[in-house]
Amino acid sequence: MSGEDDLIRLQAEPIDVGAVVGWVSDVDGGAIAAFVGATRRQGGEEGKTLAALDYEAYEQMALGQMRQWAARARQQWPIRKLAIVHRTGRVEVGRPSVAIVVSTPHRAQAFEACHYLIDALKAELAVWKKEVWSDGNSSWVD
Amino acid sequence: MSGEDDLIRLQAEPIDVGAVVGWVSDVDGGAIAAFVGATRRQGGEEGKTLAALDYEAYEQMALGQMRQWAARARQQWPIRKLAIVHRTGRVEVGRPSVAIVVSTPHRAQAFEACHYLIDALKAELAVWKKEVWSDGNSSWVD
Amino acid sequence: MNVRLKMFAVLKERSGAAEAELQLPQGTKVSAALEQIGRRFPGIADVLPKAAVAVNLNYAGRDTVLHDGDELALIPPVSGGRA
Amino acid sequence: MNVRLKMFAVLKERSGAAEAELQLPQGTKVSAALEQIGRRFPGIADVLPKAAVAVNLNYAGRDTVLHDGDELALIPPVSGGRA
Repeated sequence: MSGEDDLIRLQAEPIDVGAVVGWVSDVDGGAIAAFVGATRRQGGEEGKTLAALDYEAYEQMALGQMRQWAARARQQWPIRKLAIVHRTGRVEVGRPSVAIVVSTPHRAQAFEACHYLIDALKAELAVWKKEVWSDGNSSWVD
Repeated sequence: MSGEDDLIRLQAEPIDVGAVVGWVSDVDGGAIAAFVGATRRQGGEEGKTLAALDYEAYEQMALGQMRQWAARARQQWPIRKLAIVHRTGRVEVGRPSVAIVVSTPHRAQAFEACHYLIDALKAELAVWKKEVWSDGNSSWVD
Repeated sequence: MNVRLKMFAVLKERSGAAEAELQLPQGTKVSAALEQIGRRFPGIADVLPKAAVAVNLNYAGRDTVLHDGDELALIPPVSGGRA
Repeated sequence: MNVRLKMFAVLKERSGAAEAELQLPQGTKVSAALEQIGRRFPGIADVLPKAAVAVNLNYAGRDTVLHDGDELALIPPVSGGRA
């Protein structure tokens, strides 16, 4: 159900979305759905703006959670290949912090599985983020 | 509603999915959903396999259709940026024939808009494909 | 009047032409143009009754009246829907 | 017995430590471990009552009994849900 057909990573390096989609592309999976989360530009008090987010992970736990949701998604949809890649460290505004890519025979399945996985990650992943503002201040996001 | 925030193309060159996602990435659009369609491997009669598809477009009409659906999607969802890129010419099995990428403030909107657009393209786009088999035979797909 | 004919995919292959100029009487409808096309390209005459037609990039019915300079396209069934 | 403590994000910053070794009596529950943590790291004592806890990578309740070699992690609220 899992294994070499899942790419599940936490990484400090920028996410190469094209490479992840390429990895998921499968000669048997005609439909590929992807979700990419990027930090949005935000204004704060006194005209300061958000510059970046710092991501910190409880790596072993977060990887375990990602693998568990991958397995649950595979129980529900005929997934050929699946990738979940999440950033750690500093991610500038507009850059990807997470990429989820799923290939299935038909497109509705790919959308559903991808949406399920990002909802699960947003709800529970053992990764925390700290806002870094243009004035140098920073604070953890609850 | 449209214009510089839409990338709508037919192209004979391979689709660089990472570049398209990068183009759509927007400092105001936190959620990016993408669909990539790739030709599936198929077996035919007498052990022959599908090698590629040849795509032929009625370019002006297809581009008009793509622009019209982009405008309709923008009426329904708060889309920041939107890309629809479709191949023409020969596309080998497993390679992308179409990429649709949408950025919105929230993720459910991005999935819905992306799914809407690929459903529309699959139903009506003035693009035709011919199957090219491993034995050199080929036939138009109805 | 002159109408530009465009053909695609299986229709292009079976007719042997991607484009052609049609000379038609003023006020000709799509239905009459299709009859002329069938005589000129007998290889596609059998599929013309079920081919969709676009005039100036929009789908058009058989009763549509053509005008000088129009672009008439024969639209084979659109593929897709596999994935 | 020894239990390895891990702290993350705001808890790591306020305690000043990412990891620590706890020496606990055999049979100690999570609740009692948290009391010891609060005395050792007073900077996070006020948030410990609402912190979630994981034992050996799984969420665990306050009544969970700890064992020698366990990894006890204090889990700040998980962010996300913005996009």
